[in-house]
Amino acid sequence: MNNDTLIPHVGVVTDIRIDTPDVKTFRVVSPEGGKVFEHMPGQCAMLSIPGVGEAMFSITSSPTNKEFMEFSIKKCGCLTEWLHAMEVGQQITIRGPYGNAFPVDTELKGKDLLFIAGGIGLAPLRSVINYVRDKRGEYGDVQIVYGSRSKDDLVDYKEIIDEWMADPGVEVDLTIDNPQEGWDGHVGFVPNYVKELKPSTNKTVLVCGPPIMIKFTLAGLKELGFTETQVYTTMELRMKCGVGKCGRCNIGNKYVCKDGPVFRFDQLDALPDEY
Amino acid sequence: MLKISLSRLEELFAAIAEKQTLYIPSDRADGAAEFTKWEPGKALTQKLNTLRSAKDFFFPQTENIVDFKMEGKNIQVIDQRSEHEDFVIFGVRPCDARSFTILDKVFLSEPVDSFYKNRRDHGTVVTMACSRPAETCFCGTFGIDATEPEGDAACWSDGEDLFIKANNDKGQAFIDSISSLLEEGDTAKLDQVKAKTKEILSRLPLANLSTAAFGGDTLNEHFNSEKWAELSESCLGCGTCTFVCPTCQCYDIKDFNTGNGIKRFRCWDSCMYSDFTKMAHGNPRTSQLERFRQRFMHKLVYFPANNNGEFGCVGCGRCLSKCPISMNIVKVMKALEVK
Amino acid sequence: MQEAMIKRAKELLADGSVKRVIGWKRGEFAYDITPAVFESAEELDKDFVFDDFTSANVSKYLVKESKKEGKVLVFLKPCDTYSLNQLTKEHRVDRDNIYVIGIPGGPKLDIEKIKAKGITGILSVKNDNYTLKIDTLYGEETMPFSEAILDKCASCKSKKHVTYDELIGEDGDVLDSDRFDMVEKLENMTAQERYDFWREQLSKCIRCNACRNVCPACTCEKCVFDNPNSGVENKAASDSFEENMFHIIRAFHVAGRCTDCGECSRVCPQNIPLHLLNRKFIKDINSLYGEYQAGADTTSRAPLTDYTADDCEASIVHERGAE
Amino acid sequence: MQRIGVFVCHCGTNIAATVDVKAVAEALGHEPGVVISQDYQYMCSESGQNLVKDAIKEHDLGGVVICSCSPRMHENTFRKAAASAGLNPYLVEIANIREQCSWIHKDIATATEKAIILGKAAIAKVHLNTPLTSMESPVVKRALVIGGGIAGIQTALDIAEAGFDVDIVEKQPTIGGKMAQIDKTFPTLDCAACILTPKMVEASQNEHITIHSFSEVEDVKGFVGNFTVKIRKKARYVDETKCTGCGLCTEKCPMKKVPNEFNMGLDNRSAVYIPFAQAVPKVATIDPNYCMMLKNGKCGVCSKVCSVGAIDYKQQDRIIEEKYGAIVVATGFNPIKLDKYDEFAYNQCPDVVTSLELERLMNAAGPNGGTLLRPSDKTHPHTIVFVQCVGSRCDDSKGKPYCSKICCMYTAKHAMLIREKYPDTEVYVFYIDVRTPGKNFDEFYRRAVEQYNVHYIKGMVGKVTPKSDGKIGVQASDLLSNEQLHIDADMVVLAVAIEPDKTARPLATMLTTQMDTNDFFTEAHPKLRPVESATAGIFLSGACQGPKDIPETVAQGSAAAAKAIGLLCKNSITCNPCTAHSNELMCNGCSSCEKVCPYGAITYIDKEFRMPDRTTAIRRVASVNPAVCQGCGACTVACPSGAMDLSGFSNSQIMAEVDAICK
Amino acid sequence: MQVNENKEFQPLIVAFCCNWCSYAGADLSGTNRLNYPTNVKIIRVPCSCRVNPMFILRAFQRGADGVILCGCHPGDCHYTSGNYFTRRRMTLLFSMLDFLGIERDRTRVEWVSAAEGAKFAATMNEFTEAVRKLGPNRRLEDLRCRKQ
Repeated sequence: MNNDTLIPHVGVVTDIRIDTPDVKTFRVVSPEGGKVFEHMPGQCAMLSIPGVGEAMFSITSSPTNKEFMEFSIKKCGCLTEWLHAMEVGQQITIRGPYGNAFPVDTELKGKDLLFIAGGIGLAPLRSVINYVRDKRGEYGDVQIVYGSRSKDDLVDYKEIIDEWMADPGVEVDLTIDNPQEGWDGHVGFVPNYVKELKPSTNKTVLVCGPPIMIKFTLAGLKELGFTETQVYTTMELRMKCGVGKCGRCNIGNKYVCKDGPVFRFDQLDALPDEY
Repeated sequence: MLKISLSRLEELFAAIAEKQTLYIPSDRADGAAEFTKWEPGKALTQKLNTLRSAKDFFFPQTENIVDFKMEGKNIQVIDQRSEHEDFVIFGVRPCDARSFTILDKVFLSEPVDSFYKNRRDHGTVVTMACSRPAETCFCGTFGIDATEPEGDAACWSDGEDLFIKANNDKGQAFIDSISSLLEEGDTAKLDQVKAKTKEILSRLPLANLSTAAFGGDTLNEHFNSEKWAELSESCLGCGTCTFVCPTCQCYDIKDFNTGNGIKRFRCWDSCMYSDFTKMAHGNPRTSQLERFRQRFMHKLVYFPANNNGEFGCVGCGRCLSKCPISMNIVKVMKALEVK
Repeated sequence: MQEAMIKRAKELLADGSVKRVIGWKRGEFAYDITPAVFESAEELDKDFVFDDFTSANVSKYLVKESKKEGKVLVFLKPCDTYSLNQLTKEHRVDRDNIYVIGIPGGPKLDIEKIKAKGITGILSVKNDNYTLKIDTLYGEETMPFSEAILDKCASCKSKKHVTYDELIGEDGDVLDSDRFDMVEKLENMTAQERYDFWREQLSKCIRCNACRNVCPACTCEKCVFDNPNSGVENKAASDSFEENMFHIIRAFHVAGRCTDCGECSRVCPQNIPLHLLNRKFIKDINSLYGEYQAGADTTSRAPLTDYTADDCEASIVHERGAE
Repeated sequence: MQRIGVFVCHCGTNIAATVDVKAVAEALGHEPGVVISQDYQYMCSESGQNLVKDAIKEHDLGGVVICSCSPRMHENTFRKAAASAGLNPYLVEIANIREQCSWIHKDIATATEKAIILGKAAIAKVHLNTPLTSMESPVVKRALVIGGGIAGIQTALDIAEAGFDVDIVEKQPTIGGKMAQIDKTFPTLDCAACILTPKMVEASQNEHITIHSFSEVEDVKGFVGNFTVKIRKKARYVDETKCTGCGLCTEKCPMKKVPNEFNMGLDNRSAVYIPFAQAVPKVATIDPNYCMMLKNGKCGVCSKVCSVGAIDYKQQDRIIEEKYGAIVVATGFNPIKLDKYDEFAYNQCPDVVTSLELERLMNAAGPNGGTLLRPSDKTHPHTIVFVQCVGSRCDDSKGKPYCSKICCMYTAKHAMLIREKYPDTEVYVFYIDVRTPGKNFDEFYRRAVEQYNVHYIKGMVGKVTPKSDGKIGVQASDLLSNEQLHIDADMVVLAVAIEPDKTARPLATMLTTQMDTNDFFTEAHPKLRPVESATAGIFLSGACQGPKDIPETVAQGSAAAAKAIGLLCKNSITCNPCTAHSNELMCNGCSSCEKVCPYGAITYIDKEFRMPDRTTAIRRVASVNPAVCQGCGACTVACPSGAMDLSGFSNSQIMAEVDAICK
Repeated sequence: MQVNENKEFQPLIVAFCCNWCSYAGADLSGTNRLNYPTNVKIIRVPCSCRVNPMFILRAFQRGADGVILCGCHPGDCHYTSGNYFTRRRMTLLFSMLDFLGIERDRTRVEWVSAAEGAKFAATMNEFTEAVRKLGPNRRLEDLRCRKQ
């Protein structure tokens, strides 16, 4: 009998990185070594500890990474608490990849890219950022605006400093919500920071973060002259099957797990206001 | 057309059951009809339709997906699937036969659901045309002709004989397997029965119910209708409509710890349930209005939007007779079609 | 009766004593009546109905409706008033925000019983001096009214309204009913027979939750069966155990609180006689701890939150006659 | 997933002889979450505890399971050890593999298997344990003593001595209790009044003691350290603050035919009365059942004669409310009613008396001024028969199953006193056994037999029949000589069983303390905590806990005082953190839990909530006072929605244990 | 010598014991070395009234063949009234299980005081035998949990 997407693979957690007080990044490989499956930036996978739960997480590593997949996971419920309690060597189950991806090979190709992320919202974008960095020649300028509550809540801080900022073709603008000792960077909310930075409107924008941040960022972008067709985001809803069949993650007739999670804002606008 | 005398039904069933498991609708102790495994002596019901739909055959209420064994840090994934045995469902009504087409669009679209496909591949659907539709029937609304059923093979009764015809190869193979019992028969009387049924169908109280006001392009209009509040206000939020519905296919995936391993199973779920879309951080459909709207929008708008205009309802009328508070898709359609 | 009810409802809406009316709304057919909230005279005139099919107990809607702004008028049959009292006792409704008009009770009709006679294509049902004249697509049919009575009405326990603000029509009395007959019959069977009986019944359950969601005693903010942390959460019976468990726990949770309104059995799409489980508890409570009718008042202590020092021991179950 | 350490105790050979402890440690080491599993000779020893402490630190344990003796034995030991290593003490669970495994099983294989299962259950539970923190609750530095007999007085005096305020609530108009009615005390034969009344006076004069006489406890709320008690001060129609106790009113009161309860109804008193000369407080009380002024408004003599204007016919019962940190119950005893003992002719013949009546008959302040006379004809009795165990040690429903304990000694005292004062009197004592344990008790009894020639006869009195000549026929059997005896007696004295006061049962309900089937208060532990009730902050003094003589009563009174003082000395007390708590989001506010809570720990509040559908609603929800809750869990089952759960014994924890056991 | 080769059915008995009386009673039977079968596994609860009918069903689901609930004697509850509620709850629950055709002898309530070690052991012996006679729990088990 053919493989069924509902039947998961086993993955081994080979590395656990503590990013922030409530975010950890898990490195997952197949028990035989290597990646469990291939994916495109923006796609997700269903991770599970049998008996505890199963949930959808975006794959934060870039497809260009040929050795492993990574998941940055924020502690916010029963399953994530278990995941956070794991130790290296623990096996989990994993199935996917699910959903569409950011159109890295089509619409984004050759474009100047502006990434805007808040908090754990960096996780899905990190996959794209590293993908683009690895295929630097295929894209235009890369600007990353990233903010969080505090310095300690910036996910992937080390990678940002050591790799992204060191990358000559990448501009990184960090901000935190409130002043903090040891922080001499920008202070303020992401949407305002974006407005202050006045990015050029020929950029294509990829935004991810808390709903309220997305809302104000989009408004700010529009003020700056961006149109909705230039802005992409990625969504999260209750998902069970991951393949658009179980019936819960739809917004209107679109299933987030299958037709999403990546949407362009003009597409979202056509859908009923259910999220 | 090939036929067999109704008096020889038992013989026919015995012949089918000899080769594969046969399910027929028959009366149970409380008078309701349900599909049961045929055994000698079990008679076909005289009821119009079964209380539950026939979707269980392909999409059972609960089914094991996969087992896990946990040992220390290790997980063993145990695929429990095996080829399903061949079976025949005899006497499926035209509405329920159409529901399989609808379910196919969900489960057989990529990625194919192997559990559903396994059962579907091994099941032969033998339908039975209607001759005494009930007041709750409105299959015609969805373009179903109750006198010309779909399915792998179709049957008709003219009161004396059972006529049978294949609709596809699987149906033909089925007929071939019982051909020794069949003989060629005259359909003149059957045509009269069909004509009479058609006449009754045209007089059904819901005969004029139309889907004209619905479909994929009516999304925003209906989604934002003010009528949902009134329609949904007495909804109990139970899953009766969902579970008797032949096309509802929402499911949940759950784990059960047996003490010696984890069984992952899937079971029917209902979008009417308050925790259907609940997740760790919030619930996008918190009110019964939103959940109620989802169910009917799905059948009347979203499904056709994604499936070339095909609606997610077959007009079997089960929800009409089973809803504890008698709210149903007909009332919803009639309320929404008024501008 | 229907006219009198509409008239009174309109008066109370007009003089501002109530803001909303809970009653029944006519449907597509003769029998498919939906409980509804009416807010204007026009709505009442258009859709309000009270007839032989208005059997739904609307008291549970008061949990939500009585907490809204403005008083709500509700028409309650005698059996429904027990439910309201029980809800009042458990602080689930705001009784001060409810105006109850007591209306005569059944017997109400069960469309399933008419259909069970093979009558189909039903276009109208008329009660002609206790003979039902049923117009169908296949000609007119008749049957005695008495044979189409809802089970819950056939074993009616009371025609007395235990709470009301005004009455339309006469008040009745508590009745001597034969409602425990079937329970007794089962008690007299052997354990194997009882087991077989319930296995056949409960295996029909499709866990649609209609019984729970219609039950006026099941008003929990979060039902244990929906709560992943309760340890008994379950959505569909994967094993016969789960079929049993759901119904045992549900019956236990409403034990001493169930007014025996009969809605659970009425709405069960699989015709499971669920009320027998509740009645078993009621019968046991009556015989072991003294007669108790949930909802008869709003102050008495429920049997399971009460005790006496000389209650019988649990071993009484073992000492009972038939095995 | 917690990191769990498992420690299996050998308990010398107590466990290791029947359970293969190494195998248990090995098997449990494979359970999920277990990072260390080891066995040790004596886990409770200091080095055993150190093993646990070190492992907690070394392995960063989040839970500890000790497979050892009963948790009733060493749970606290290991909790303390964990706490000292920085682990919350409530993350320790005990698997009882000694009392409930090794000691009851013989087969090593099956016992080991069972021990492993018990260990797994404890591991399953500890995975779900949550750190619990005990609450501190302040202590009101005031005690209440209920009952003003010698037990209550002694307790109050001792507590006052330690400098704490203490109130005595006495339902009679005076304190003193039964001891005030007693003539002489055994084994010293000193006068009861002479030793009691100074204590009564001392109590009344102590600045720390407040006496609420003629008062009863009406309601008790709260919990250890913080009780709120309502006391009903019954109307005595005399202003206590004005009355000087001169007694003029009692002399002048025209209604003099009231049975005098102090003298056991053997004489009469007036309607306005002072129970006895040394009463404390010495204040008159009007008996409304007999006072003509109160009954029909005609009389008013007492009011006229009272020079200080203390009489107040309009006085009403008053309810006062006080807060206390500790409560001592000293409700005492009463002789049982003899209605069911027709064979002793008590109701027919006035010369058949109870021992307490005899005390009054022999007392100088009694009806006969201390001369022993038959109540019927006021003649000297010459033959007196004492019947022992009337209603005590009964196996039928008429009497009490227990020994009343004091009867043997007071009967010896009575017999001796009578023989001493009236040597011409023959005294017979019918007994089943003579029980005289106690300092100088047996010597005392032997004196009665040997020195005073009291006739002790082992046997039961079958029937007592009043005769027409005034004699009383006593039919009895002598079990030693095996013959039937017929004695013509002048008086028969019944050593009647004693029982707890009738007010004790309702009081126990108010105090939520336990009682045995005889209505004696149950001590927290029969040996180790004999003066505490199981309910924290409630102590037991005197005969309310069981039959006692005076020295025992006084000793227990002081012991209860010591316990109460121990409590009052603390500024705050640590509460049991294993209490119930309600998940407000799931609570229906239905009041089921409140109805089954024996402590009144649950109240309801109307609270505003943000509902899931983004509206706000005011909902009635239960709220548990953790300082009051004792953690029984009755509410958790009464709650239909499962909103109520119990810390330390949560639904999920218990189900995890069930699962592990049934695996 | 052969080790016990007796193949008789070994029922699994779950005993819920209240902390104050019955658990102490069980301890006492241990202290006095009074034997009862290893089939009995005790779960400590603060009071018999803590035992939710769900726990009893859970035990049966997971493979218990008998469930016994032990508490203080009525009137002696450490919490005054807990066991009175237990008594009503369990009477009704057991009656319902009986009504559903579940064997009566699979469930029991017994009052065992802290002093009744002998009674505890005797009760467990007796109950285990009664359940052994009934054979495995088949009417209220969950097949998924059946041990292979």
